[in-house]
Amino acid sequence: MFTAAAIGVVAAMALALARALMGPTLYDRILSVNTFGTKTVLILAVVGFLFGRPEFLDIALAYALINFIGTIAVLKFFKHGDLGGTGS
Amino acid sequence: MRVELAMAVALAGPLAGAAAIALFGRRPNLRDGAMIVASVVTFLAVYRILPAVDAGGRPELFLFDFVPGLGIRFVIEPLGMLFALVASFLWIVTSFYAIGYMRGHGEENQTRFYVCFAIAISAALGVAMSGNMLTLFIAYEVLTLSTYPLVTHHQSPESMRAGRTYLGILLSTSIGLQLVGIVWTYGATGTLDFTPGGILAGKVEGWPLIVLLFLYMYGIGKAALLPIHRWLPAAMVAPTPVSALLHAVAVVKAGVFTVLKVAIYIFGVDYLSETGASTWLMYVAGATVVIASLVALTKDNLKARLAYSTVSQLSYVVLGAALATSWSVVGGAMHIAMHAFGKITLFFCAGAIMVAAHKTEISDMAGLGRRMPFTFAAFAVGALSVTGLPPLGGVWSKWYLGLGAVEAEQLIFVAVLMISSLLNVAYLIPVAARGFISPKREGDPVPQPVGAAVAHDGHEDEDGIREAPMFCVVPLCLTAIGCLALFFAADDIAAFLAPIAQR
Amino acid sequence: MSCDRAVVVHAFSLGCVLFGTWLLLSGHFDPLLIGLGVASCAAVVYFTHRMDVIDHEGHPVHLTWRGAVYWPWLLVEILKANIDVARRILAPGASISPTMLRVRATQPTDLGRVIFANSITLTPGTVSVDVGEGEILVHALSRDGADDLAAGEMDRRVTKMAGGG
Amino acid sequence: MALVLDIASWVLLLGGGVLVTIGGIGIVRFPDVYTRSHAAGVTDTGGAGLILIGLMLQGGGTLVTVKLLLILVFIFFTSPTATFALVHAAYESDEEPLLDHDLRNEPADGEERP
Amino acid sequence: MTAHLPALQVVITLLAAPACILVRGRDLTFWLALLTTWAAFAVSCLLLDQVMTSGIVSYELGGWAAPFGIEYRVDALNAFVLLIVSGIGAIVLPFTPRSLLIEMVGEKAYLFYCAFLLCVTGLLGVAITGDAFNLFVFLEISSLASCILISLGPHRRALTAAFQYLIVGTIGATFIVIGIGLIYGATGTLNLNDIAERLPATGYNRTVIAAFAFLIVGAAIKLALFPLHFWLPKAYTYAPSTVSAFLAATATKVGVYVLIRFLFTVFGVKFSFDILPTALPLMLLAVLAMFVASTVAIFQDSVKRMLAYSSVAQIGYMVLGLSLVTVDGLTASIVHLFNHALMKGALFLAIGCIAYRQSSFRIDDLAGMGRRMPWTMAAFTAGGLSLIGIPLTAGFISKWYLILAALAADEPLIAALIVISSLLAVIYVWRVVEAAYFREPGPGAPSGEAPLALLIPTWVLIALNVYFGIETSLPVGVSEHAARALMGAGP
Amino acid sequence: MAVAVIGIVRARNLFVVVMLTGIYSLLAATIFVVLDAVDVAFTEAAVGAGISTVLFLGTLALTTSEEKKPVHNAWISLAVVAVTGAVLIYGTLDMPRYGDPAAPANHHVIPEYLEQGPEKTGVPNVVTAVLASYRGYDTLGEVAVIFTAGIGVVVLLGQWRAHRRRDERAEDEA
Amino acid sequence: MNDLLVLRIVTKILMPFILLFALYVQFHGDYGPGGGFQAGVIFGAGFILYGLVYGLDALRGVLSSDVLRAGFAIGLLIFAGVGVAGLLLGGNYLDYNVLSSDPVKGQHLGILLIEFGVGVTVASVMISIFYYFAGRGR
Amino acid sequence: MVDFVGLYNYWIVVFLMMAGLYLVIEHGNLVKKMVGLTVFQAAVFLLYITLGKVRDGTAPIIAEGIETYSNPLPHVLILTAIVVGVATLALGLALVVRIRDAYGTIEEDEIGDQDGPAI
Ligand code: NA
Ligand code: NA
Repeated sequence: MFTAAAIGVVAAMALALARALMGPTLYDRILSVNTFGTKTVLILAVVGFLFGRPEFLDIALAYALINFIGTIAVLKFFKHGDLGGTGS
Repeated sequence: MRVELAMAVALAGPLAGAAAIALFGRRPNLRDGAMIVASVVTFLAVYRILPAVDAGGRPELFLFDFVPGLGIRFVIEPLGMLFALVASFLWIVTSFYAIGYMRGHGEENQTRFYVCFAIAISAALGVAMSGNMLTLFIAYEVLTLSTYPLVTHHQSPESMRAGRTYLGILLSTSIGLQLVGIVWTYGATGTLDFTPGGILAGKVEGWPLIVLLFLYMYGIGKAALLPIHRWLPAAMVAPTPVSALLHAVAVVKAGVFTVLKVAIYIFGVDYLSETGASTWLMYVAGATVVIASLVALTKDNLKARLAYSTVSQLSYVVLGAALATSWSVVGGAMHIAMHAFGKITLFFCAGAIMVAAHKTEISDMAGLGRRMPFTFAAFAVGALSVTGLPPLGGVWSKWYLGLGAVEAEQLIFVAVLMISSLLNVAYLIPVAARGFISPKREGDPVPQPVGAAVAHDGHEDEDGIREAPMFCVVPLCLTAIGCLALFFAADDIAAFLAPIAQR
Repeated sequence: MSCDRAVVVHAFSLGCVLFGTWLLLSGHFDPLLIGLGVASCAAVVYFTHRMDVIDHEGHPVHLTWRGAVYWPWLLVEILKANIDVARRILAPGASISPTMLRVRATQPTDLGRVIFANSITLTPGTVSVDVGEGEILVHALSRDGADDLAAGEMDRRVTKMAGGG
Repeated sequence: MALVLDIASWVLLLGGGVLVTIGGIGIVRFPDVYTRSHAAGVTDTGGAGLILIGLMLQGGGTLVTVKLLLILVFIFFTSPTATFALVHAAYESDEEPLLDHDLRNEPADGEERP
Repeated sequence: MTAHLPALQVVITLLAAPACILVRGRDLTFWLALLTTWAAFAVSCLLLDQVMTSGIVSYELGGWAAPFGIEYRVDALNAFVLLIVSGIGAIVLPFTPRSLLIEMVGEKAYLFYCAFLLCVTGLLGVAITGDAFNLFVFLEISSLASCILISLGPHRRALTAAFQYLIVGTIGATFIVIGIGLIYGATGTLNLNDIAERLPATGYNRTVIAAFAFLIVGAAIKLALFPLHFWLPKAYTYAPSTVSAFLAATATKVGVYVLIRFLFTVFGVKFSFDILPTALPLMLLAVLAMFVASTVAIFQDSVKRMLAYSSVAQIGYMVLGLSLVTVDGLTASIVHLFNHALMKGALFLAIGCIAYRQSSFRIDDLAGMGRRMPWTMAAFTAGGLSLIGIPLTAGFISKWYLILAALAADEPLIAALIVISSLLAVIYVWRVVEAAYFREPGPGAPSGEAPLALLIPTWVLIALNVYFGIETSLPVGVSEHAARALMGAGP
Repeated sequence: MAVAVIGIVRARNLFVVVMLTGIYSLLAATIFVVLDAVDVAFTEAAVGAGISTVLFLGTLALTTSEEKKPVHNAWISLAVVAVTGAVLIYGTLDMPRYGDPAAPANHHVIPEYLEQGPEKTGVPNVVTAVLASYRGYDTLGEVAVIFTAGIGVVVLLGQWRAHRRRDERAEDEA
Repeated sequence: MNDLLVLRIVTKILMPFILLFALYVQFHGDYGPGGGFQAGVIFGAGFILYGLVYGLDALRGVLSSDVLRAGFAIGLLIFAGVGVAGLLLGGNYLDYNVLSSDPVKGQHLGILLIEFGVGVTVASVMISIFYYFAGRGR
Repeated sequence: MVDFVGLYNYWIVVFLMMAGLYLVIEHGNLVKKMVGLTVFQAAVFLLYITLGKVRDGTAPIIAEGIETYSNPLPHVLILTAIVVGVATLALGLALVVRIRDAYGTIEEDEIGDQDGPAI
């Protein structure tokens, strides 16, 4: 059953990747990458169970965090052209 | 003074002189005095070694090894003794001459000139006294480098070009060929010490031996074998004392001296003659003798003619080595001294003519002899000595060489020697003859010596040309007398040199 | 600000919450790790204090109880919306009718508005596009979803939860 | 009991897997970034929630469950924030949405509209 | 403490680097850096002495026995390389304060010293370690630090040079990593000595061959073996002169060391040269390096660039020596490793002296410098003579042994090529000498000599060039010892 | 992954490239987890997807985000790459098969790590035990590398007082 | 201003937990994946998030670049210093056994300390790198 | 005949590596070069980790009831290598920024055009 979930997530990852490659706008790509990241978190969680060592969820948690920060950074970059402004 | 100390003084004397010259650079009189003192001291030191060598001693001076068994070593034997004596004695003479010439000509950068000159003499003595091939090589290279600034002294584009030719040929042959030969020798024998009878016997045979001989002979660019002689005429752009130094005292003599050293102490005369490895060299040397003489005939510029004459004469020595008999070797060695005195006389004369009359082309010199009698007389003496006519020293070296050719059963080289003498006559005697005999033609432009106030002594003439300064004339007379003296000293020299030809 | 008593209180309560989280995460209860946990919590409090993020917004413990009503409701809404959007994705042809609208946001505090905006986004089918004073610009996947949102149920519930500030 | 839990978790996992895939399809299928963000939301909320809860049931009362819960909470915090930031940025940069009904100019009064 | 010398060798400078950041003051960091490099030099002297008297020194870091932990393994070869690196560092460092003012910003000085110490640390670490992966780590420390140092050059092209250095260096390092990985896959160990012992059991399969290829190519990139040298001229030309001096004298040497270590110790002579035909390609590349790079050097307008190309050529000599696969050849290589460090260090420091007075390194702009900066140009000339291989200089000793080795290996042609290629060196060195001494200075020529603080280190290196041109027992003795051990002939 | 890589090679917009690199990195990390390298996966996720992306973005913000058409001679590059790849493929032919427990890599030193490591160090995570203790020295080097990079960034991007760049100025004038 | 409102508040809420998570990763590397490096990166990432949302100047107020620069050095010094401590206590360099009377405890202590050193250096380098890249554009 | 099954994973890795290498060598854009380097290195990491995988093994974190663990050593090495990689990346990108400041471009060819002969 873990396998079923894993397959579902992998399929979605492939679709997200496709969108990332297709674009057309940068925001589409950012969205794809973001959702790709979320799916990575899920697949990591599932894989742990799939292979019988589910205790390494710290990685998934870290992923989720990094994914969030990465997305924010990208957006900040696009709105302001740099990463350091206060945004106001 | 112990002999070893004398050797050290002989080597260090010119260097100390160089330092003193540099130190007194701003006070010309003191500077020139220092040079004279250094040259005299050096000669005395060299002379001090003579008795020991004559008595069969081989004084040695060891500095250090950089590879086990191989280092800076000085040993003096008759051949080196002869060269050292010639070089150190002629330095004194040349010093006087150079002072006269440089001052008379108002040359610039005199201090640098004298410093390099002194270093070159030290290097020449180093060559003469070297105890192994490596030491010799180092001294040889120092000699090359220290004479470069002399050749390019005027720093004109022409002299820079000449300097590049000079350095290019000498360095590339010495490093590209000679050094290879040296290393090869070391690789084959494990030593580079000069050893009577040679060190290669039995170690290198057949074709490699010939190749090795080639590496050495063409690696010694200073011996000016065809076709690597080009640097020598090129170097004629230098001031005349330099030419004297190059042709008579140090540079070319160091070359042919090295040729003899290599033939005698590296290859061994007997080994060369047994194997016949040097046969090709005889022909090259013979060809150089004849061809260079022919070229000399075509030159109107006096210094250029003398330069080609030197190329030709040097190959006598090489021929002596190549013939590889006891007579030929002694003859070759003797020719170093004989030619040195003869040729230096000729160059001094050429320089004196330049200083006094500002003439460089032979065709312009007609009738000069009357106004410069000493100069032209000395020129005639030198020319006859170089040609090999009695009662001048040059005859003896040619005689021994001829004997050597006979001994080696290479009669063709007897013929070469004779043809060469004829050619010498053809290109040298007319210069002297024209000076005395040819009347000054009407309408010749009359060059005015720079700043020549009309002096009131006997040699004055209507066009202002007169004998060169005393500093120039006295030395050339001395060397001319030397040529004469050598004729009578020949037996002693031969006896002194005999050990080098011993089996 | 740093002398403010409220800050001290907030900092203390934050420290406690953090330590609880630490224990939950850690699963190791030997003295060393407990000690490190205390030190870590203290360090975090120190840094966050320096960042000046310790206040009622940054550390909304006071919302815990009232949230107990709101969150389950939201979860159910999310589930329903999920099914709806999934259906629209799979439905052949044009199953969507994108709509943009302004929704009134009656929350008096920034925190409240943010919770509202995020709740909108969290619910599939609607996305907050801009948060303004008193209103939120929303993009909805369908007219139905837009209308549901405009009905104001969620707004009221968020205001009720976060309203007290 | 264990069987019930298992079955429940399997259902959740399966449902989650299906939802995630559907979200993926939506991302490919939908016409512009705004609509796609709704599809992404399906993954981030329904898909992630179902799968993580399903896993939690498998994990039982262990540390694993706690961490799964934390992940879920974290996603629920960050996902809408990120999506909002994204859509907002797109909107600000004049990325016009494809709209059937543009009610932007109408006031946000919460009234029923025709 | 003598038991801990190997650890101290690297750790002293490693500790000093962060300390520089904390200390910050320009003079203070200088003295700190100076003190530590000298300490490292002292350690390397003691270490060399220890190795020469009592054989291989092994040190287990962390107390874990090899091959489980990381081992430092010092034999004559790497003790010698350590000596070169720390010695050159110790000599070059006093040069920096005055030079920094001119070529770099004073404000950044403490960062410069920090990077310098890191570079020294990295190079020492590469040389001393007995562990393949540890070698990679320290290689990266050194190459990142060198990259920083290069980027400090006064010209903007220093930046592109540093970038290229970084890219190429990283590719090289990654190749080495791939090689290490393959080797690990084949043998299950990372300890160099252990690999050597376990390799025969693999039957030298295809994995090992591929690993060999990657390691050798990686090392060749790092040591700038022709034709993988393209990064070097730029880097050395645009780096600050002090940095050029240090890197030219040490970095490529360490690269050569790595090559030797892999070829002779790890893979062994039998595999490297008997089973695989490595010697001939290496020899060909070395000869090409000698000739092509020297020829290119002749046509350079910039002295620094000329010296950089000359380095490529000189690396050719080193590789040539080892490609003979004889004790003699290897001895010559190692001797040249040492001597070239001395001469290139001296030459680049002389360039640094020139940089103190003028910013151009074009040969035309050196006209008349012999008179304007007599001591500097005399040092340059002396260094140049050593580069050519004139007797009484260290350079002569190198060539001498190299030629003898070629003859002993029955390669007279190679011996001749060595000599002939020296002629090319004569030409390029002469171009500078001629400009400096036989041309009139231009209108903008500098009017003074470099300060003593710059001249003294330069002349120390020149003096060493002469000293080791005369007294050769140290380099030759150690090299011979090392070469025998490498060839398996016993020390 | 291969798809992502091809995308990277082809994309001209550097921003797209960076995002694809992020995906590539996430995929790599996932594979690391599948291959039991949890620590590596953790690091790769944090670094590849996080720090690297931020770094690239920072760079693009300061430079430009469009790549111009490369004008290099692709054939030479392709040849280099093909040769390198061929050597690698050749090398893999004698490599142990995937997951082979008998592979040399899994013997020799590994049993010590797995069996003795936790006991001797008191750390059940063998990766940590090896990283921090057995091969702690490597890790020290690694910290030094990071330290070096930090210094490098400070040196390169720090706001230093305008300083003399004589040559640059001279060249600009020329 | 309003566009960042959501981000600001969510960041405020999350920040303590991100940092705590980083420290958790730091100190639990012995038992699961993680350790100094990963912790450093996450810790740094937390600060980077803060910088992104609140601006670089605010971040500077929390940690000045001088403090960070000292951080690089201190982390490395902690690591290298533990090695020196091993030397001084009679072991080899980086030998943790001698740090305590019980070798296993010594190992544990040593690992804890060096991981901490790693974390400090990595975090401060990561934040610094962000500083310099983000701070240069303006 | 070589048994190719069980090697395919290496070959995928090789493909990725070569793609990265190609990016580094071929592309004139400095940022893309750095991307290439990242891709190249990540592929190398994969190669290592693949080497360390043991069939039926699990992560090398010792726990009760588990017998087979994958090889921890490659993990350790690659952890270090990743760090080294990111350090290189940071330095390289910092250089790119500076190059852009100095030249106004990050294309190799345009940089080459701007600089005259060597000094
Ligand atoms: Na939504
Ligand atoms: Na760990």
